[in-house]
Amino acid sequence: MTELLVRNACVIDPIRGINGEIMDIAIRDGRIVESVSDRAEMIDARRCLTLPGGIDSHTHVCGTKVNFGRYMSPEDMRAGRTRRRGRMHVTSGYYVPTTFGNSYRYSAMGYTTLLEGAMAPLEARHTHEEFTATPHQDMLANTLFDGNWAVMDAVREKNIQKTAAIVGWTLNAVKGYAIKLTNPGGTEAWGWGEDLTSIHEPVRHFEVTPAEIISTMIRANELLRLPHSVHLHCNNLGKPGNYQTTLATFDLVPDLNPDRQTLYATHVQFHAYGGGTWRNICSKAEEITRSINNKPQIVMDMGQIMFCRTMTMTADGPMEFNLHCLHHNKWSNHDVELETGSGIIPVTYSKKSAVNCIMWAIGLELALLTKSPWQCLLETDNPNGAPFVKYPEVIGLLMSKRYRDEECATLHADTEKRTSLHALEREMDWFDIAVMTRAGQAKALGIINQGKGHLGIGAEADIAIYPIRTDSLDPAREYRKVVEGFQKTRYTIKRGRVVSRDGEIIVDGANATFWTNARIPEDLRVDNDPEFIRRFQEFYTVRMSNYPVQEVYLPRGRCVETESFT
Amino acid sequence: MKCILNTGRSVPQGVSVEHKGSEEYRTVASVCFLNSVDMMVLGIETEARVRIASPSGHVVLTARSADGLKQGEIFVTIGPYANHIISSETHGTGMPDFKSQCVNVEVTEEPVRSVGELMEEIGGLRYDRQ
Amino acid sequence: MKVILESKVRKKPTIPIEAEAIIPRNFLKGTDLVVYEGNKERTLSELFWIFVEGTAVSPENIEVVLKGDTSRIKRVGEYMDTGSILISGDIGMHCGNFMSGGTIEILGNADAWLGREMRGGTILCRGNAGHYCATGYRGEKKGMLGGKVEVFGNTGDFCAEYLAGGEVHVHGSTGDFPGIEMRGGQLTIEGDATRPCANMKGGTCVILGKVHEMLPTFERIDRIVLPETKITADVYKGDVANRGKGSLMVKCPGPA
Amino acid sequence: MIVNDVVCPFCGCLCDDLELEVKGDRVVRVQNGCSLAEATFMNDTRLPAPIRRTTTGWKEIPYDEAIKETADILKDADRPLLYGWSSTHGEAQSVGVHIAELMGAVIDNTSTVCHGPSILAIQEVGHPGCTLGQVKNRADVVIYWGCNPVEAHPRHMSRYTTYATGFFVPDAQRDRTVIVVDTRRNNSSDIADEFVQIEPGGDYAVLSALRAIVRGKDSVIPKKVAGIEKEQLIRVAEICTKAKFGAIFFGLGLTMSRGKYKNVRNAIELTDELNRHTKFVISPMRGHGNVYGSNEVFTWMTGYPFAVDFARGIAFYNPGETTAVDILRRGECDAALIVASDPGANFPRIAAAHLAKIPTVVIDPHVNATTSLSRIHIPCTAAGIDAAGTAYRMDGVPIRLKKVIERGYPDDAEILKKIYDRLNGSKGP
Repeated sequence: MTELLVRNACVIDPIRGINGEIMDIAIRDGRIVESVSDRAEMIDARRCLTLPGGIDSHTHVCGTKVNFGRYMSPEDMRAGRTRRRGRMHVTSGYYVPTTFGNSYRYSAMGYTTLLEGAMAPLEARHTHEEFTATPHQDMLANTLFDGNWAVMDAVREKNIQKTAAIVGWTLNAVKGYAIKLTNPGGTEAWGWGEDLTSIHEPVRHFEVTPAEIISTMIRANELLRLPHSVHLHCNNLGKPGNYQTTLATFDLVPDLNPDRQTLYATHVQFHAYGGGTWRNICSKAEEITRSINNKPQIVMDMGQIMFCRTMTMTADGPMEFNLHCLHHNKWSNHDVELETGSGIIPVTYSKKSAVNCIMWAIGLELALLTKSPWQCLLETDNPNGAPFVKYPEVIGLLMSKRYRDEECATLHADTEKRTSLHALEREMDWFDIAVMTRAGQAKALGIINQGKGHLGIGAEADIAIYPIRTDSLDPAREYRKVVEGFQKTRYTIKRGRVVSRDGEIIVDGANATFWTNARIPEDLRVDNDPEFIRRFQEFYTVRMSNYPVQEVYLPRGRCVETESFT
Repeated sequence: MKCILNTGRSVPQGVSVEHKGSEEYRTVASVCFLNSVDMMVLGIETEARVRIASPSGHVVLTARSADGLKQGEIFVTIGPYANHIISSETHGTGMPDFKSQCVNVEVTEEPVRSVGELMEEIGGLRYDRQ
Repeated sequence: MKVILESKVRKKPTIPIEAEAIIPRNFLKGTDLVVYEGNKERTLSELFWIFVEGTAVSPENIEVVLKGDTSRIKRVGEYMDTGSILISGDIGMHCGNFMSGGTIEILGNADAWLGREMRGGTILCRGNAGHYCATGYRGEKKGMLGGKVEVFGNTGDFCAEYLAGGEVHVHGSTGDFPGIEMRGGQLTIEGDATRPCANMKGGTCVILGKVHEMLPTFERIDRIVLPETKITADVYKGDVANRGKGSLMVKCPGPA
Repeated sequence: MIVNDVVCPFCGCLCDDLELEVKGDRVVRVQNGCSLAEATFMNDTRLPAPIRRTTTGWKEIPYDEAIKETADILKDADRPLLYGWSSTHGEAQSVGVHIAELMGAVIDNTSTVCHGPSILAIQEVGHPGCTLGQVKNRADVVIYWGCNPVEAHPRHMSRYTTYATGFFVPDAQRDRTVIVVDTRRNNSSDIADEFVQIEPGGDYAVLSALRAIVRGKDSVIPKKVAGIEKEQLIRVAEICTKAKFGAIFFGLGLTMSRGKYKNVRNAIELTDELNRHTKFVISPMRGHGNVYGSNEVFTWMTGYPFAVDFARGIAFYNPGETTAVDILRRGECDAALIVASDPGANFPRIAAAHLAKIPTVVIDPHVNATTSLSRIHIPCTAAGIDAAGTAYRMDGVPIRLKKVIERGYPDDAEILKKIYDRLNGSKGP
């Protein structure tokens, strides 16, 4: 039995409605309890800001394309190099750090749970191997279904049950957590070097539209009673004028679940562009947020970009090729048979570029114009918009109009004309930030019941104690201290153990991987369907028996079972 | 005769690759394939022995003709025999010139040595138990 | 001030030394510097006999002289910004990495990556230079950005790869692929070159010797007399395998 | 006993449809596999026990003693080299990286002498690729450039390309055009619809010419490039641009011939150019069963796919400097640990000779040429035969190798872990 008592913590715990109370937190064997014995180890939080451990609900840190991003970037590995030190392994890289680099830096920032944004089922084993080497965060994997042949066939047959059965079998087989759709239909079109331009354009041969895939998958998701909603990267990412696609997509979404959203729209900044070309691109954040503010069934995340050199990586293969044709730098592409695609290119977001400045402003506008912070979560689509180490700066920008104004003064002159950021007075408070960086994520991902995102009795003791005194710090004025404060916790506690102290990792990690297993009636199971098996054996290049990820890859797997089809 | 040495994999080499001490491996790895005209020029027939020399060393191989090769090109399967004459220069890339070593080919009476003998020549000691 | 470093005899003389600490500026505060032999940290005095002559108040007046067997010492002059280094023999890899000012003179030969990612200053190599002379780092889009590298002997392969600025002058011949991926700057080769300027996107290369294996993707557009040398040269545009904005000038084969 | 869907660990194809018959600790029959697979499973002779070289011969020693001596050798070294890794599983590779990091060693894998140059090329221009099933199901044009699949990857054509039935390619032989580019005619070129025979060392020029032709600059190209008529080049370019889905597979013919990675880079840039007209992908034909896995493991742990130098505590990478052949050639390393590979046979003589001058330890199931150069050889399981573990196919698909028999050897990951623990004062990684 191990016990820990955190004393004098200034707690903000949005899920429980606690906002800045000074309190003690008792921990026994990794969970939060009413009280501990007097033998408990003690940490004095000294009235510092204490939050549930940070949760990133959309980041790219593990798996085939992330590793390919590393593989092709020796130049980036020259940044962020640290030696082996104490319990810490060597790290390298800034925008695509090694797994240990990711894990240590997230931990230093108080993050204890990460959702890998895109895992191709065929290559799931790779993602899980890297999860094991990202030891300080609990991991969840979004599983890609955007170009899944079996799914598209079932969608065409308008068979929601069969769609659900395919999804359920796959998630179980690859130990995935949730459904991810990246440019649905578009990644299959990219198999022929093409893309889809509207959500009503059919995919060649399969004769289904993105709208049909999205609608059917949303219903299948609810039929499976999955903890998270469908997680969508909309079609037409990064194209001027794409906000109409985004709005039309949002209009497809019914309100089907009282506990959480019905659709999670990711990195919406990249999907909120007006205009028709790169020359006249402008912000449509107002239109997007007007829609969101009227649709409690949708949660989005920002997809904030920051000015820096970084790497874009996504399953959206065609988008990456288009971007490559603009940048003329290196380009990698990796299409996955019967399932999805992916692309990787390095980019530099520069203040000299009007387009980049507008993108930067749109992300902030989205957050500031969304009334409920529970509906617009903070992230950068790491590393696409910026490496996650930039989160504290994003927090600073959201909390301080002055910081935004100072930044705006250094930007391309067109920013003011083509966005409305300068007119937004809103300054987020500590509570808003706590929602946007952990509580909102826990709710959206459906992991509150797993003890994540709050500090109630029975919760997993994942806690971040920042060197920030909310009673004396004025974030609007002293935004630099806010940024600094969120960069490095005083303590990051993971499942009741102090893992990081003042940015130094002090123990070996032992993370868990959450995955979902929806129970499917025998007669619907695809592994009992001879036609499904035949097509699998014929068109995949691995045998169906070698496809599932063995338990050995999840040394601390945590299965979330659901009673589906009820 | 001046030739360009090319190396590559072959099925027989792959089959016996985990038995480098075996006679079978010696037989497949120590073959030098030549264009048949070149063989005539050298005045040799199949199974004759040739001495291949480069600035990095020399090795004795068994000659055999191969139709795919042009005149002036020889082919030896990857392995210790070819490596006995390939330069370790990598041009700053980490990769030696396995595919384009200039060599001299001449007829010889010397025997083809075993892998163990080749290794002993560079300071090794054979382990014979198979 | 003159700092003379004479290499001591080592037990394992083939283990490389990494000595990025050897730049003039660092000797302003003394000679208590750290260098590395393989994976072991050493003080400068463990590996060198150190002689200091005179004093200096500013780094530009410091001259560092390396003597003895210095062929295995890597990264000498890395990030050097002022002063001078004289190497009386051969020098190991990565001499003058990221150098931005001052002068390095090598009386012997230089190993690979001489002047890698150089930004300014001058490197004079009296002997031969190895592969990747005046180039960049793996994966990086730009190599040398400024300054001058002058090699009086020959260079190895990939000389001035990714050259983006500054000047590279080789009095002798280069190996395979000089000026490959070049996108700016000036490369002059007085001797011969094989497959020059492959995939070049910009910059200018002048070859006064023989070109072996001109690539098929260069378009001859003109014949001019080079202003400085009065040599007649063919002007090629290329590489048309890409957008081909570079120019390559090759001395016309004339009467000997 | 019959074991189904077994993965063959020999080459980068990692065919996973083998059927094995097992009797006791022996595989007695292999179905579906090529002759390489059969030899791998059925002709599997091992070094019986750890051996140490003495002044006159070899002496068997206990595992513990071999492990202790290995640790001592590494501890005493100022520049140890850890090399090999591609014939074992990811679990062993991972411990290897931890040892290198702990000891300030250089760790390199066999990519160095196979597709290391491809990696260098990818680091310059990226890699438009895909999994093999994309090719099988879609490709109507397949190009084998500088590789000989019939000899090196015997089932590549039947599983993924020429003879494989795909969803959109129901009649493979009729629907697919196969082009072979090589310096010599061979078993693969005999199957090709179009054979392009290049003069040795001419790949770069031919690739540049093709790029220019695809860009509409054919007027610049001379009548003949590296032995190829311009007409043939134009014809090949046209087959490519008119393809619905084209796939280039390339081998050591590009990576090992002069120019090395620049050849590969040029092929990738040709692929890039072709994507402006149609869909095209390119893939290296990786040799060893899990060589790609060693690149993957090294990359997520260190940031670099091979040739990682930890001498300064941090990870440094510079092929040509930190690659095994270069380090051996210059006599830099003063100890070597060779795992699951045979540099004695596969490295040029001068480089291999240095292994005999320094204390070298081999951890490998089989006696090989490096055994002769070593001081200690420790036998272990063979991944995919008597040990399970992860391997990455040439296209990046991770597959779990099966343990089909038990032969009583320790797993190399276990041996390495014990060495690590000794070096780390048994603190664990």
